[in-house]
Amino acid sequence: MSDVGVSEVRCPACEGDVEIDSSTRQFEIVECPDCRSELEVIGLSPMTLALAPEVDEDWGE
Amino acid sequence: MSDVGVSEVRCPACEGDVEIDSSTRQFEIVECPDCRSELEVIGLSPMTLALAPEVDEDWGE
Amino acid sequence: MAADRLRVAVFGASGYVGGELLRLLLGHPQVEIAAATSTRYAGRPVGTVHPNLRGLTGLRFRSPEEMGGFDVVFLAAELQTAIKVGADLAKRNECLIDLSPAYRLRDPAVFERYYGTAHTAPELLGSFVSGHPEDNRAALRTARLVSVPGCMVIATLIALRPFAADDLVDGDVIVDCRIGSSGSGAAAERLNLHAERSGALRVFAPHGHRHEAEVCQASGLAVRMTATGVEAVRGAQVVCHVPLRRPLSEVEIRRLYRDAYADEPFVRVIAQRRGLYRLPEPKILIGSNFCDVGFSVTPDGRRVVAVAALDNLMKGSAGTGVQCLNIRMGWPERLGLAFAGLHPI
Amino acid sequence: MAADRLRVAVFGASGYVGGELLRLLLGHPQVEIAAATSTRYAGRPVGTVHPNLRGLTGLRFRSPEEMGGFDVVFLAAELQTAIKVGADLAKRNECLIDLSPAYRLRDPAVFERYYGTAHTAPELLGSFVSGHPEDNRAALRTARLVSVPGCMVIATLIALRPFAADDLVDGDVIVDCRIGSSGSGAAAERLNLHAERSGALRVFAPHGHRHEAEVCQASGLAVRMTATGVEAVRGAQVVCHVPLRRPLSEVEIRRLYRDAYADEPFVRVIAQRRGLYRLPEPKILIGSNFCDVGFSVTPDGRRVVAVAALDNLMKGSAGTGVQCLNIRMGWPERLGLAFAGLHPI
Amino acid sequence: MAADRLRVAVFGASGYVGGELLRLLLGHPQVEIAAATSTRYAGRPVGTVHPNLRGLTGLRFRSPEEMGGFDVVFLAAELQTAIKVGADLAKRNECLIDLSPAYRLRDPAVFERYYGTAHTAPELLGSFVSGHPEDNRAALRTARLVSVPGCMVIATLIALRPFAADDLVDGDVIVDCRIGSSGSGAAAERLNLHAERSGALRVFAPHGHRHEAEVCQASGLAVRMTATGVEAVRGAQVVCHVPLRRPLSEVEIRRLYRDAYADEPFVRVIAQRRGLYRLPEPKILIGSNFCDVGFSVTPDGRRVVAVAALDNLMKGSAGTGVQCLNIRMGWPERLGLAFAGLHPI
Amino acid sequence: MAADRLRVAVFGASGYVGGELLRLLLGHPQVEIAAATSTRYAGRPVGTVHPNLRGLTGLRFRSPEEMGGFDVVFLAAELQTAIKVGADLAKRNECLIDLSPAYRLRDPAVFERYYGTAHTAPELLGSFVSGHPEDNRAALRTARLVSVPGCMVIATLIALRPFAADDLVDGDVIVDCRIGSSGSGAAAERLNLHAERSGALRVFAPHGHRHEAEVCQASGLAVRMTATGVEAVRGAQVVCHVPLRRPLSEVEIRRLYRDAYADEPFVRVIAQRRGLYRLPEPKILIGSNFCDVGFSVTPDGRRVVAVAALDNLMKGSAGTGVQCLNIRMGWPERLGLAFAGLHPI
Ligand SMILES: NC(=O)c1ccc[n+]([C@@H]2O[C@H](COP(=O)([O-])OP(=O)(O)OC[C@H]3O[C@@H](n4cnc5c(N)ncnc54)[C@H](OP(=O)(O)O)[C@@H]3O)[C@@H](O)[C@H]2O)c1
Ligand SMILES: NC(=O)c1ccc[n+]([C@@H]2O[C@H](COP(=O)([O-])OP(=O)(O)OC[C@H]3O[C@@H](n4cnc5c(N)ncnc54)[C@H](OP(=O)(O)O)[C@@H]3O)[C@@H](O)[C@H]2O)c1
Ligand SMILES: NC(=O)c1ccc[n+]([C@@H]2O[C@H](COP(=O)([O-])OP(=O)(O)OC[C@H]3O[C@@H](n4cnc5c(N)ncnc54)[C@H](OP(=O)(O)O)[C@@H]3O)[C@@H](O)[C@H]2O)c1
Ligand SMILES: NC(=O)c1ccc[n+]([C@@H]2O[C@H](COP(=O)([O-])OP(=O)(O)OC[C@H]3O[C@@H](n4cnc5c(N)ncnc54)[C@H](OP(=O)(O)O)[C@@H]3O)[C@@H](O)[C@H]2O)c1
Ligand SMILES: [Zn+2]
Ligand SMILES: [Zn+2]
Repeated sequence: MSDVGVSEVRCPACEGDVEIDSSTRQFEIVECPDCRSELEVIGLSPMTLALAPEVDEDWGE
Repeated sequence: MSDVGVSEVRCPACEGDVEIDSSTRQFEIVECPDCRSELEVIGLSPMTLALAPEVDEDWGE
Repeated sequence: MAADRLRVAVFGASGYVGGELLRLLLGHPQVEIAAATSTRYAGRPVGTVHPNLRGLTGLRFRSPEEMGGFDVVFLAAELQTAIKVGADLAKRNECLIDLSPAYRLRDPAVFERYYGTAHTAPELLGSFVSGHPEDNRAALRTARLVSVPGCMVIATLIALRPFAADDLVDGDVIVDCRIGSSGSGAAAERLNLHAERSGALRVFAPHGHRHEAEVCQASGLAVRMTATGVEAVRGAQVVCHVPLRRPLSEVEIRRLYRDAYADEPFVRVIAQRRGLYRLPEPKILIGSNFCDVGFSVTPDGRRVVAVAALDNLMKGSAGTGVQCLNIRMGWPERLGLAFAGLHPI
Repeated sequence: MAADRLRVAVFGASGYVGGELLRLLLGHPQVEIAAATSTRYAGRPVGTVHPNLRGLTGLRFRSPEEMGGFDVVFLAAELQTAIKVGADLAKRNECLIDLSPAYRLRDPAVFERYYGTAHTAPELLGSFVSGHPEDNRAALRTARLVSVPGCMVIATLIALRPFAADDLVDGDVIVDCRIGSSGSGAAAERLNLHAERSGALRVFAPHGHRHEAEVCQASGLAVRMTATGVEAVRGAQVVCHVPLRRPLSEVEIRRLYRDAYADEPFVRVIAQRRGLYRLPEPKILIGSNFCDVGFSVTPDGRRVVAVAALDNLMKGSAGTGVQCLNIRMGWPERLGLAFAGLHPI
Repeated sequence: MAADRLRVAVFGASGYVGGELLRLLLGHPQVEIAAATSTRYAGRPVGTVHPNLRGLTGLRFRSPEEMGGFDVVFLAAELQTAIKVGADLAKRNECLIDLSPAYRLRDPAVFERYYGTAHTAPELLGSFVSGHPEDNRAALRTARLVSVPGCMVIATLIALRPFAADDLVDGDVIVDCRIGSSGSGAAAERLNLHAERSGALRVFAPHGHRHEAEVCQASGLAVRMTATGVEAVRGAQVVCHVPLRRPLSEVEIRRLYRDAYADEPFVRVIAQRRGLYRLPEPKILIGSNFCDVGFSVTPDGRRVVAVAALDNLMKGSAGTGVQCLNIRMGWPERLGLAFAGLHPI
Repeated sequence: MAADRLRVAVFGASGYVGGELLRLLLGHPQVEIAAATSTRYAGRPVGTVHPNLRGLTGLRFRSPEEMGGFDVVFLAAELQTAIKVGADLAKRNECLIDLSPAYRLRDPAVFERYYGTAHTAPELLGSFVSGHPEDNRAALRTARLVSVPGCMVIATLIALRPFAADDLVDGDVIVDCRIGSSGSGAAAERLNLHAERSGALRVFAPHGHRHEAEVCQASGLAVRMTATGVEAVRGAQVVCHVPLRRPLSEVEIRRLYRDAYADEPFVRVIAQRRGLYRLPEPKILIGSNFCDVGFSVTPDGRRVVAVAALDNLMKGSAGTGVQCLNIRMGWPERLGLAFAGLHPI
C-alpha cells in the first residue's frame, strides 16, 4: 500500500496514532485503530479530531 | 529422519506401502499408515505381513 | 512491500469469505492487497470486522466503486451483487476469480430453475473456467475468468470423481451435506441468532439444494442433495451413498482414490480401520486447505458410502480461490496455504 | 410414600438411561423406586452420579444381586450384562422392561450377524413384546416382558411407518442417523473424551449399524443405515430417503402422517413452509418424550425425505420405557412424561 | 378449561422470557392463559415462535393493546416498553408481575446512573415489591405489584445472603458473572450471530453492570460485578469473592448456608469434596427452577469463594415469576415448577 | 532434509502439547524432528494420534528410552515423569525446554505446599531459566535449560506486568481463569467425558490453583486465582481485578500497556470502545501464538479489570516453547509461528 498523502493525528480518547488521508473532508468520521472510537474531523489545518457523539452500541446480555 | 534399513512391504488389507524397520522382529505388530490395520510380521525373509487378529475397538454410540 | 508483488483486490472483503481471503493474502509472499471493499465499513481498518487481523496490517476498507486496474480481483459478494458487477470487473482487471454462485452454472435455464429467478447476465455464463483444480488444472493455468464451485460441490466432486470418471455408478447418488453457520455469511438474520442456531440439526434443504445443479453439471451423475445446518461455525462434510454398477472390493476402491489423488496437494485419502478419526471430519481441517476424502464399502461390494470434509471458508471457497491464483501464476500450489489444521480442537 | 404405589426397580441405575429412569420415576405419581442398582457406586446416594437428583431423594444405589419380587424391573445395563441377567430377572419379577439390545431381534442368526457374536440366551428372543407403542399398543397392555427398540429405530419406524404400512416404498430406503454423545453411555473411553468428541461429525457406522437389523425386522423395508456422531450430548435425528412406488403429493403424504399419528400422545407432525424449525430437530425435544416427525417431497412426487427427531434418553429409551409401563398398568400414557421441551436451548 | 382457573396474561409473550412463561403456565394446574401478546406475531399461533409449544395449545398471540381485566399480568417486555406500559397495566389489572428492569431500583438517581437515562415513571419506583422469595416471601403474599430481580442478581443475592445478613463481609465483594446468549433476548443483532457469539468469552461488562446496582441496593454490600457471555444458550453462574471480617471454618459456613436455605424449595446447597459436580453449574439446571449455591473457603478462613448457578429463563426470570404467583395465591410453591433438570446434558 | 537443520526431539509427543510441538516443528524451516516419543504408541505413525498430521510426515513414535545427543529436547510429559527424566535429559542433550510444571517453582517448600508432595529433584529447581520471553528474553538467548510457565501464568503475567513493574498495585489481585478441556491433556478420565464436560462451567479450583504460586513468584504480587473449565477445547482467558495504589486514567493505562509491549511480536493490546471483540477472547486466537491483552478502568480510576487471552496449546505452551527456541538460536522470533488465527470460528 502506498503511504502518500497520509498524516498522523493523535486520538483524543486514547492517544493512539490515527492515520488521516489527505482526501479527508471536514466532519467526516474516522475510526481510531486502537480504541475504535469514532472520531470526527473538526478541523483540517491543523488536522483536529474530536470524539463523535456516542451512539451507545448495545453489547450486553 | 534417516531412511537406513527400511524396507517397504505391501499391506495385505489395502495394498498400501508399509515401511518396516530392519530392526523389526518376527511377531511384532506394525500399523499400516493408510488403513491403520494392525499387521503382524509373520516372516522376515521375505518380509511378510498378515492382518493381526482384530480386537473390535468400540467406535459406536 | 516489494514493488513486484502482484496487486490483488478483494471485492466484498467484510464478509466471511472476504475476510478469509484477506488473511490468506496477507500471509502470501507474492501478493500485495491493493484494495479491500466494503460498503458498510468503508474507511475503517479491516480489523474492525475481522478481529484476527488486528495488528497485522494497516489496511482499511474502501468503497467498491471504480475497481479497475488490478492484477487480480477476488469477487466475494453475494449472488446478486456478483451478477451486477461481474462484467465490469472482468473488463477492467487482468483476472477475476469469483467465489459467488453467479457464474458457476452454464445453462441459464438451470440457473433459473434452481435460483428461482432469471440470470441477468447470461452472456457471461460460458466465459468462466471452473475453479476446481482437481478437475481442470490445465485450463486454470491460462484462465482470465475463474468461477470457484460451491463448498459442498467441491467436497462432493472430490468424493465422487473416481466413480464418475470410470462410469461406475448405477442410479441416483444421495448426498447428505452438513454445514456450519458461517456457510450463510455474515449478513444473516434471526435464522442465525446464536440461541436459535446453537445445537441445530436444521434440515434446511431436504432436496433441491442449489449445489445439486452444480454437481450434476460437473459430474454427469444424478445426484440428490440434502443439506443440514449443524453445530459448528466452520466446516462442511458430505456423505454420499453411491450404488455401484458392479461390485468393487475395498482394495479396488482404495486404488481408485489413490490413483485419482496421488499428486493432489490438498486431497488426502482417509479410510481407516482403527482410531478416532477413521473417516473425514471437518473439525481437524479448520483453517487448512485440505479436503479429506474416504469411503466404506458394503460387504457385497455393491454400495459405497463416500465421505469428504473441508473447511467451507478455505478449500470450500477462499483457499481454493488462492490455489487457483497460484496455479494461474505458475507458483507452487501450496504457497500461502500450508497450515496443517489443529488437533485437538 | 403411599403403600399402594407400584414397586419398581432400575437395574443399571448409574448409567445414562438408568439415571433418566430414576428422574422420571421420582416424578411419577404412581410408582415408588424400590431399588436402583450399580456395581461401582453401591451404597452411595444416587445424586453422586446424577447431580440433577441431589436434594430430591434419599435413594442410594445397591448392588445388583438378588433382584426379585418387584412389580416391575427396568433393565438398563449394557448388552452382555442384560443377556446374562435377563432370564433370572424375568423369572423373579412380575414384569421386566428391557432397554438394552438384548432381546430386540427375534432371529439368533441375525443377532449374530449384526453383533458379531452368538446370543447366549436365544430361547428368550421370542418371548419379549416390542416396546414400541405406536405399533403394538394392544400387546403391551398385557405384556410381561417388554423390549424397547433402539433410539434410532424408534425414530426411523415413526418416520417410515405410513409408507411401510401402505406398501408405498419402492426399493432401498437410505437412513442417515445423527446422534449425540450420551448415546454411547457413561462408560466410554478416549473415544468420548471431550477434546476429541467435541464438534465431531464422526461417521462411526457408514453402513451395517446394528439398528438397521431392527428396523428391517419391524418394518419389512430394505433399510440402509448410516450413523454419525454429532456435537450434542442428547438428541437423535434420522433423515430417511424414501423412493415411492407411485407419485404422492404433499397433501397426500401429510394425510398419511396425520392418520397414522392423530391419536398418538407423543408424536407430532412437523412439516412447515416457514419459520426456523420447519422440520424436526432434537434440541427442542431435550427432556421431552415427543418424537417429532416431518417430511418434504420432491416436485415430481417420487421421493420423500422424511425426518424424525427425539431425545435418545427419553422417547429413545427411558421415556418410552415409562410409556410402556403406563400402557401396561392402564394409566394415562402421559403420566410422568408431560415435560414440553425447551426453547430457546 | 375450568371456569375457576386464574385468568393470566403474558405481555411480551414472543420473547424468551415470555415463551418460558407460556410453557410454565400451560403446565400449571390452576391457571388459564387468557392472553399472550406480540406486536410482530399478532394473530399467529404461539408455536410459530416457540416450537416446543407446537401441538400443546391452540393459543395465538394478540396485539398488546387494551390489556385490562386480568387476574394477573406478567410483563416480559424490554425496559422502555415496560416503563411505558407499567402504570396502565398496574391500574387495569388485579396483579402485575414485572420481569423487566423497569421497577427494580428504588432510587431514580441510581437508575439514571446505571441506565444512562432518566426514568420516565419515577413515581412507580417505590410501589413494587421485590419478587425475591428467599428474601421477602411474607410481603409477596399480599403484593399487587411485583418486580422480579435480574437473573444474575437473584444468583448473587442467594450466594451472598448468609454473609450479608450476619454482617460478615469486610470490604468489596467481587462478583464474576457468566451468562448464556438467551440473556440478551430474541431481538439481538450481529452481536448474537451464531458465528460471532459461538464459543465466546465476551467480557461485555468489565465493571458497572446494571445488575450491580440491584445487588448493592438489596444486600447493602459493596459489590463489584464483571459479566462475561459464555458458550451456552441458557444458564447463569456467579463466582463471588467474599473477604470475611473474621475467619470462618468450612463447617461454620456450611451451617450458615443450611440455616438460610433449609426451608427453601428451590435452593440447594452444593459444596462437595468429590465428584464431577462439586460446585453449582448451570447446565444441569436448564429448565429447572433451582438455584444451586455452594462455596469454598481458603485454609486461613479469610476468604470465601461462593458460587451460585441457575437457568436465567427459569429461576432467573419466568420461574421466579411463577413462584411469586404461587406465593401470592397461597398455592404450594412448587406447583408447575417441579422439573428436576437433566443429566447428562 | 537439509543436513544442517537442528535435530530436535519431543518427549511426550503423543500428548496434546507434544502434538502441537510436532505440528509447529514440522512447519519450521530450521529444524528436523529427530525423535518423537510415546510409550503407548511406539512404532506407530504420529498421524495415528494426531489426525491433522496425516499425510504430512512419515514420522513414527519411538519409545522414550535412551534420549541423548539431540540439539534440543522438548519435554512435554506430565509432572511426575518430567521430574523423573529431567536430570538425565538435561545431561545428555545440548538444550532442554520443559513444558511441564516440574521446574517452574524455585522454592521446594512452595512446590510441596501447592503440589501436595515433595519435589524429588529439588537440586534442579534453580537451574532452569523461565521461558517467558516478555520478561527475560536476554537470559533465554544463552539458556541451556528452559522451563516454560503454565498457560494461565503466561496470560496473567502479561496482563499484570505493567502494574507490577511500576509498583502500582495496592492489595490482592483476584484472577479469574477460564480454560478449555485440552488443558487437562489427553489422558483424562470420566471427568472429561464429552457428556459430562460439555457446556461446563466447572469451578475446579475455587482458590489455591497451582498456577497461583508461579504468578506470585514471578510478579511479586499477592494474587488469588480461581479457575473454571468452560465449554471449549482450546483457549484460556484471565480476568484480573487490580486495585490501584493511585487513580489512573484510561489513557495512562493504555500508555503503560503500549510501552510494555510495543516491541513484542506476540502481544497485542486490545481494548476497544466499539465492536464485537472489545476485549481479548481466546477463540480468535486458536492456533495462533498471540496473547491478546486489554483492560477497562472504573470511572474513579481506582480499579482495573485486565483481561488476557491465548491458546493454551500455543502461546500457553508449545508456541512459547518454540518462541524460546527461536530466541535461543538467534532466529527471528516469529519463525514457524506466523499463523494469524481465524475469524469467524
Ligand atoms: N460462506 C461460505 O461458506 C461460502 C462458501 C462458498 C461460497 N460463498 C459465496 O461467497 C460469497 C460471499 O459469501 P460470504 O459468506 O462471505 O457472505 P457475507 O459474509 O454476507 O459477505 C458478503 C460481502 O458482500 C458485500 N456486499 C453485500 N452487498 C453488497 C453490495 N450491494 N455492493 C457491494 N458489496 C456488497 C458485503 O460487504 P458490505 O455489506 O460491507 O458492503 C460483504 O463483504 C457469496 O456469494 C457466497 O455464496 C460462501
Ligand atoms: N444411551 C442411549 O442413548 C441408549 C438408548 C437406547 C438404549 N440404550 C441401551 O440402554 C442400556 C444402558 O445404556 P446407557 O447408555 O445407560 O449405558 P451406561 O451409561 O454405560 O450404563 C450402563 C449401566 O449398566 C451397569 N453395568 C455395567 N456392567 C454391569 C455389570 N457387569 N453388572 C451389573 N450392572 C452393570 C452400569 O452400572 P455400574 O457400572 O455402576 O455397575 C450402568 O448403570 C444399554 O444396553 C444401551 O444399549 C442406550
Ligand atoms: N433473557 C433473560 O435472561 C432475562 C432474564 C431476566 C429478565 N429479563 C427481562 O425480561 C424482559 C424480556 O426479556 P427477553 O429476553 O424475553 O426479551 P425478548 O426476547 O427480546 O422479548 C421482548 C418481548 O417484548 C416485546 N416487545 C418489544 N417491543 C415491544 C413494544 N414496543 N410493545 C410491546 N411489546 C414489545 C416483544 O414482542 P414483539 O417484538 O413480538 O412485539 C417480545 O415479546 C426484558 O425486560 C429483560 O430485561 C430477561
Ligand atoms: N494441556 C495444556 O494446556 C498444557 C499447558 C501448559 C503446560 N502443560 C504441561 O505439559 C505437559 C503435557 O501436557 P499435555 O496436556 O500434553 O498432557 P497429555 O496429553 O496427557 O500428554 C502427556 C504425554 O506424556 C507421555 N507420558 C505419560 N506418562 C509417561 C511416562 N511414564 N513415560 C514417558 N512418557 C509418558 C504421554 O505419552 P504416552 O502415554 O503415549 O507414553 C504423552 O505423550 C504436562 O506437564 C502439562 O502440565 C499442558
Ligand atoms: Zn483511540
Ligand atoms: Zn493398509
